Amino acid sequence: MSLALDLALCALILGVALATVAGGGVFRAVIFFITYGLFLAIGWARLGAFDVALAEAAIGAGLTGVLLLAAHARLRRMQAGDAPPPAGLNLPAALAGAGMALALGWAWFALPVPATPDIASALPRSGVGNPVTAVLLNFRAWDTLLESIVLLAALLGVWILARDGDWNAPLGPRYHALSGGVLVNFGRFLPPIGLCFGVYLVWAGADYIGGAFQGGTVLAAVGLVALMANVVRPPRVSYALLRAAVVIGPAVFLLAGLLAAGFGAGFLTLPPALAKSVILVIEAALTISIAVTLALLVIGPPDDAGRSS
Amino acid sequence: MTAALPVLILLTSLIPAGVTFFLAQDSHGLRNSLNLGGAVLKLGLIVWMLFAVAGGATYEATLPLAPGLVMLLRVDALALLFISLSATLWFLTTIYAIAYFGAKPELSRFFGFFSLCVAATTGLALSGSLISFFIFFELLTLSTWPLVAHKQDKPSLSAARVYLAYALPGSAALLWAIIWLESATGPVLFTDPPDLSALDPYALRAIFALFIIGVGVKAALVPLHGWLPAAMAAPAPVSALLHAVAVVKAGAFGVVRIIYDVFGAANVIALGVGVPLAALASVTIIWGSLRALQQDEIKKRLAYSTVSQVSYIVLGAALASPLAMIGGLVHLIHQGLMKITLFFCAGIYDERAGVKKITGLNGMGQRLPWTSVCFSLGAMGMIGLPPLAGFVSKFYLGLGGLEAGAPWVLGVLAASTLLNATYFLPLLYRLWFLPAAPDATGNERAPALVIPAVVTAAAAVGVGLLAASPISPLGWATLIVTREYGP
Amino acid sequence: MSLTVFALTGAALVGLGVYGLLALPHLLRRIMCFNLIGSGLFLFFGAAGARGAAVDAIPQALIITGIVVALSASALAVGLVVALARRTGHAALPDEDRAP
Amino acid sequence: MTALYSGSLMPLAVLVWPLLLGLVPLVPRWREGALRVLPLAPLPALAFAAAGASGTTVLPDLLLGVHLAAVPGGALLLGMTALVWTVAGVHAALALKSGVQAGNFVGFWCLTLAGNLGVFLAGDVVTFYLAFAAVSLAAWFLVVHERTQKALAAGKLYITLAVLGEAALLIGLMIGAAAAEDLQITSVRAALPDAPLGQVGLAALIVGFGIKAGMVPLHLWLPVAHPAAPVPGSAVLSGAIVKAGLIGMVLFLPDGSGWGTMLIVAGLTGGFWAALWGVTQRNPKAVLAYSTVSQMGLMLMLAGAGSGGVAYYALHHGLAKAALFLCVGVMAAAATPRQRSATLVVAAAVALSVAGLPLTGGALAKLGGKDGLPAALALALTLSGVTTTLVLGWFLMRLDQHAAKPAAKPAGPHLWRGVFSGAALLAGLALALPWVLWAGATGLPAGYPVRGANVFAGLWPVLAGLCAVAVIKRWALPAQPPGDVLALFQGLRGWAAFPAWPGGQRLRHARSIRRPALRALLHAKAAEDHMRRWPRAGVMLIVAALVLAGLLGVAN
Amino acid sequence: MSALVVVLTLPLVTALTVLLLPARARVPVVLASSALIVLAAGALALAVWHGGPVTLAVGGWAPPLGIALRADGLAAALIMMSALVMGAVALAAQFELTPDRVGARMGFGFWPLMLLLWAALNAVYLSRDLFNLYVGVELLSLAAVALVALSGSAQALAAALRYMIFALAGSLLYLAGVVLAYGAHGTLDIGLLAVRVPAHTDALALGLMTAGLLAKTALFPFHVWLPPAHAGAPAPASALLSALVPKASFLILIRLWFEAMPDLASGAALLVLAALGAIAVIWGGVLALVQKRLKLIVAYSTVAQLGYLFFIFPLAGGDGSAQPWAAGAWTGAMFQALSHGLAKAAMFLTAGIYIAAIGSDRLGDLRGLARTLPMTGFAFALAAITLMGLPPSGGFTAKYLLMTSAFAAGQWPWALVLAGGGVLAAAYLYRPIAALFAQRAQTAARPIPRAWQAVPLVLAALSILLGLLSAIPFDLLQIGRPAPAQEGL
Repeated sequence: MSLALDLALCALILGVALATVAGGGVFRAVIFFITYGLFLAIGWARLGAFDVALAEAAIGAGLTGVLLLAAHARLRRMQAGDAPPPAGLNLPAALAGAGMALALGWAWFALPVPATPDIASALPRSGVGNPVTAVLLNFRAWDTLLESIVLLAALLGVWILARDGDWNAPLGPRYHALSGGVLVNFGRFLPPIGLCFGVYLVWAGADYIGGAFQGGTVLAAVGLVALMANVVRPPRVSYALLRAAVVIGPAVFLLAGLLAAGFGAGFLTLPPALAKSVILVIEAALTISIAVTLALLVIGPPDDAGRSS
Repeated sequence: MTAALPVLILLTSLIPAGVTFFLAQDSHGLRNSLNLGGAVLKLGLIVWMLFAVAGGATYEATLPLAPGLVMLLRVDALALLFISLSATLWFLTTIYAIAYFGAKPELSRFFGFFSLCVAATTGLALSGSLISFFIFFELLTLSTWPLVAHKQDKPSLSAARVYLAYALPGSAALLWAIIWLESATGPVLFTDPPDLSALDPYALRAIFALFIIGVGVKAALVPLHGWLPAAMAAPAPVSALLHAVAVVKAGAFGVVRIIYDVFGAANVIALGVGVPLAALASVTIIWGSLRALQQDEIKKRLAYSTVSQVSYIVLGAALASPLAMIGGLVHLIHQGLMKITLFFCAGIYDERAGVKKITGLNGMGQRLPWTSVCFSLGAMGMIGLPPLAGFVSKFYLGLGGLEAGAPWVLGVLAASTLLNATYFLPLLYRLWFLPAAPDATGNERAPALVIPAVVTAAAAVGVGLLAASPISPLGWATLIVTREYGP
Repeated sequence: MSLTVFALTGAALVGLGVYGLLALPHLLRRIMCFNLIGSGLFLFFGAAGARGAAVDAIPQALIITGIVVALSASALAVGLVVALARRTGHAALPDEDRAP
Repeated sequence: MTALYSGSLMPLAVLVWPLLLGLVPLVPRWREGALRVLPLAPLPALAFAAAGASGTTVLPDLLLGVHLAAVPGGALLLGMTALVWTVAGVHAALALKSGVQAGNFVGFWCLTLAGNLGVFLAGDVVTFYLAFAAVSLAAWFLVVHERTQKALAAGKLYITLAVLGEAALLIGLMIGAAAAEDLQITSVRAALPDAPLGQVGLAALIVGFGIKAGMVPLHLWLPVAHPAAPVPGSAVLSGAIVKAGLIGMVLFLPDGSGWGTMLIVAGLTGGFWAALWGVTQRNPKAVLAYSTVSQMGLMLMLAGAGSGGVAYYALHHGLAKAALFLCVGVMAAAATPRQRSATLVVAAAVALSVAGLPLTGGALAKLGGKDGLPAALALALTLSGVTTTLVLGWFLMRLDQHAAKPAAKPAGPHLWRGVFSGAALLAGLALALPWVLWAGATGLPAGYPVRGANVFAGLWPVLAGLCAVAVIKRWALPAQPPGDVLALFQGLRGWAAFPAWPGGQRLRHARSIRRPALRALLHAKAAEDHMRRWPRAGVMLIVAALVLAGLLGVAN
Repeated sequence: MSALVVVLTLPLVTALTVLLLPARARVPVVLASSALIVLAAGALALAVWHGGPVTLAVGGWAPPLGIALRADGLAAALIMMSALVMGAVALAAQFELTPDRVGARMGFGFWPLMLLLWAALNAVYLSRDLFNLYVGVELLSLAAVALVALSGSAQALAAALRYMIFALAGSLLYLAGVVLAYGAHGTLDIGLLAVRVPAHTDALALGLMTAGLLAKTALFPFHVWLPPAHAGAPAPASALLSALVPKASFLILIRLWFEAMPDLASGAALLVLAALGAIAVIWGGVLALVQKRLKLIVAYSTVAQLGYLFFIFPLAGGDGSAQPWAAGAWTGAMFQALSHGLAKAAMFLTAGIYIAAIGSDRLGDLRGLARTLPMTGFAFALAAITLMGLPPSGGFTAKYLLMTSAFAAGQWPWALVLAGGGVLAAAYLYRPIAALFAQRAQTAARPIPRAWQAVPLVLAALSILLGLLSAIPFDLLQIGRPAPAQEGL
């Protein structure tokens, strides 16, 4: 039964993916891609990886989708939004793709089942109950710290893509929302709920599912809706609070790590007694940064063109 | 102290080089005194060491760069032979160059590289290991390039390009050879000839050929000589440097080192590579002379003459018999003295009388008598007339050829003598016998240009005249051969 | 068995993504394909991590990190595509405008 | 440290003194009167020769170790050379114009002199070679002194042959020195015949010396250079310098080798043929030059036969021939018929002496030479009197004719008197000195020259020759340019104008390879643009991944 | 250990600080912290020198649970080299990328991106965890791509995008390998992987990871993104991209092949890698010959120079134990990486000076600049010496060691490429040098502060000094050298 369900799910996933790749029209491909992300999230849930499912839904499907949609909208305005996929099969590419798929498929059957790291015994010392969170924020905190920096780097990268003349303009293109329209109402109504949900995800992430990334994403979505609804105004690059918000997550994380090193515990070493609270502080800070960063990533670099036109 | 001396002697030109680069263009006094001071200091050190080394002392300084890459500076008799030449000529050339350039631009660059060139030559001479030899060999290549290009006009730049186009593949071949050899034998120190039994004879021959290609470019062995005549676009002091003080000498010196200190004369004979090299040197001797005949520019003719003459050294080394070796080694000095005289004079003709072509020499004997006398002495020395320096080398080479069982060398020497006479005597003929062109001008009221030429000419006579004295180059060469390569 | 299904789906997704990445000139599509490959790999990884007696949390954590990293890369890429299109009018690399 | 020198300093002084005097013109103040030092230059040599030429100098540091000592017969030759150079020096001092050219002339005159003397003093091959080179090459300047077209052309020929000779000599000496492992001339001479390349060395030496000594057929330069040189130059060339080649033959040729025979043949050929060929010449100096070739031929014959009288013969010939050449100058300076006839008388006396008229120095020289000679060769020597008389008679006629032409420049009577007395002195010495030296040099009894048979043997060739002179006075032979066989080489002219390759050839070649190279580079650029396209590069990347994996997998 | 943490985190801290600082304070803070990092790098190198490799289990969790960092000699040397290059680039950029010269956007953007790049480099140099390396490499790539795009021109954006595609594809391939490695062995730690139970999938994992890293290291034929990207970036950024970025991915390759899975190496695969390297040497050289812009020449030179690094694969350890330069190839390749880094940075910085002076880097416009800017011309020439592999530069030491082991291993064709590549380098570097030294400047040059001119000169001199004093780095590189680098793969 469950196998049939999985098979059906996988067929769906593959079908949507195929539609993403082969479907005509970039916009349709984006829609398929978002759909794909949602199906995949279900797949993750089927695999019992609820944290991943949440992340995939929020980030992989949701945020990436919004990002692509926004980009597509801008491209369409530049007449670059669409290009029909090339007719016919690109044989070398198909062979390469098939080769990769077959190689991985073969690998699945050749893969031995190894002994995995013993998380269970280390979990009590991590300060959190959710093993995924423990890995993310304690066992492999260095990964996560770097990851937050990656986000920051992407944001900086996006920012510098502004044209020189636009540098001091507010971030992103201007969104036109009809006053009293659905979006505006939605924008007024959604944020408080989203805020609560996002904070909950972060809080719960410590012991159940969720975490800074998932929570941050929800918050980012809230922010985006608010922006699109013109509820809040897009800031400028030079806005100090904005920069502080972007920086605070990695900064707190780094500071925690360095303090630990300074007190002799070693870099990023969290004493079990303090671990829980420190992780919560870090998560809180991270959430702020992630939320702001993700939202800013979606709205893009400072752009005066949309405003003046 | 024994370790400091080789380093010190290197520094006497390296420090002026380094400092000169940063001097302002118009600080003539400081620059000149720096360079001349370095030269004098170096000469002093060399004289000191000459006596010490004659008494059997050796000086050594080691700087390990990396395992197997050992920078070894070592003063032995052969090294001293070469550096005494280059130091003496450096000193004279510096005087000459100061007068030659006057207040022309870019002098700090020129003298910087000039001293660097001499430093490289010194290092090359003092090198006690193949790898330090290579390092200085390359340093020489590089520091010479800006000198050749010094005028920065089209001919100079093209000459400089040609120079590099020959020199760098040559270096690649040399490096290739060094590494091929060392990969089998370990690092090669000149004091301790490597055990060649690890390589089969064919590989050894190939290595030898690569070595010769590598240093042969510098020694201007035919067919690797094309850069030398092209480099005539450079100013006269640079020609002097290329032909006498440093570059071609470095090549010839390299041949000597490779034959005697890397392979060993016995191995060279056993491998059967000495005779082909001697033949190549002979071809070069003849070919250079033939080409010299065709030139109607004085410096070009001199350049081809160098091609021919430097191969005497190679010939002497390749014959691998003691007397030939003496002849080759002593020619290192003798050719340097004679050729630098000729180039000094050519520069004076150019600078003071505007004469570049051979036809312009008509009647110059009257207008520039000192220069012309020096030029004539240099030319006659090249021909090999006794008692000038060239005769002594030629005589020993001939004896060495016979000793080595290669009597054809005599034919080569005789042909070379004739050809040398054929391309030099018309010059003397014009200088002394033909009337000057009516519009010819020129004087030699430039003592700083003439005196170096007179000194080297006198030296070229002196070393021939006093050849048998133990302090002569011949005496020194004999000491080297009997002490270090003797049976 | 389910794991195998998911893993093979992941492999197929990778294959599909590779094809799209190579064959499609529009850069937004390429970015989507890049994400397809990424998620396919994660799926494979997740399946692999779930084979043991207990579900291994490390792959899940790594996958979350990977998803964020992929998003970051996608965001920068999208930004580049938009900026390029704004200057050239095309959302494809200059020499691949008329790619077959 | 070895001592700077050992032995007597006299031989060294002989050489150094002229060299020092040669530097006189370098001092600007002295340059004007520099010609006046010329007669002084050979004086130490003269003194040394008069004192018996004994003493050895060894200078171990100089060159490759210099040994100076008079060679066998060296005293005679040294004396002769010194005398010739002294008188010629006087002539030059009187006859040549002073000035810058004269300064050069003085310098090279002295250098040539030193070389000429050095040849007779050298004990080792290097010194010998040095001296030989000095005398050969410095004489170039004597030949071209007048800087006329003719002189310059003659100089060119002279220097060419001289350099060739030097090269040949160097080969020979090196082979000898290598065989002897020693630089002493005596050792080299001993080692040469048995050395591996001894025969080549000997041949080379003969060529080298032969050129200098005017050995047929290497004599080319003599008839060309002598007329071109100023009179004192010709005098020393013919009187003294050519003897350097002769002494070389004597010093280096071992006894009893096949080369002796060769020398005899070449010498006899030259001895007769050159004298006859001289009759075709019009320039008296050219006639004399051929006479020199002829006489040198006889001397070479003597040397080849191993006669002990070579030096003695050469002594006479040197003095006589120098006197004859000076007579040409005297005749040119002669202003009055009386002076001309006086000149002719002196010249005739010397000519007869050279021809071997009995009781003259020349007759003694021939007798000394015949001593110990095989009969046939002695007969040839006697017979040579005929041709010598002929050619010198012809010379006298040409001299007379020459003088009849208007003098190029009027010369003062003092000049004539001075140069005449010089010529006369040499003439007198030529006639008389052999008498003085007879016993010492030949070891024959004092009455030997006046024996009837000897007188007769001297007399008849002269008479026969005089008859021949009468014949050619009537029927002169057609004129030939000096240098005879040189005409054969006219086809090879332009030896200096070596064909120049077109310089651009290599460049063109370079350009022709440059084009394909350039095209290849452009292809590379196009290929790079092609590879830059992601679809290709991406496929390659995936392929690379799978191939690498495959390669790794197959191996494990 | 503290030095290690400083080296690891100070660039990050500075990057975050710079984001918060006002424009005025930016440069002084960056310079001060650069100096501190250089010092810390020195301290780390000293610590490694005296005490052997420095290891840090981040968070106190040992692998396989946590991430281990380890500074061996190689990492310390690369950190030191990067610190020097970064410091120099910062010094040059303070003149070159001032807001009034290039605008507020570039004037701001460069600094945090540069620092993030630095942080990523140090993280990659030190990390022993495959996934952590993935994150580090991604950070590196994103920062690098952003730097390429910094100038904002269409060409730069296209180049950045192309770079991005290659980098992303490379990352995915690498990630695929990481997934397989963890799937088969349950660990990502290099040290633990070295003692793993071999699995069949290892070959696939290594192949995928290697191919991905090749794309990032720009080995032929995956170099095509590099020249436009490196030539399109502002000069200080180009210096970083060319000198440092490819070294990071190359280092991971080394870690994989020599430390994690040395048992997998097969002759054919090694041969393929080195052959691609050899082709890169020739191809890069040939294409550098036909370029008309200085930065493109220098960029293609990077393609060629990176090719040498790959000779390490068939050669490392192949020289037997008899010679004193055992492990020559391994050390030689690392010397190449170090000296190329210094010299290439110097070269791009000189290009930046020329562009600042005359507004162009076309060879035709550079004529005669050696006279106007002698120090810069000298710096370029010195750097060229290193790239040509002429003594006594670090490039020479590298080439010497590589060639020696090529001969000792009996694989002389690599030596041929090494020698020929040097000649080719001379040929393509000769063109700019000849142009610089030509007689007369055609364009009037704007004045350049001497301090700015001195920066590339110092770097170039360092690259020479590396050869002169190669004994010290040589010994440093031996510390913690993996065993397969002694015995051969």
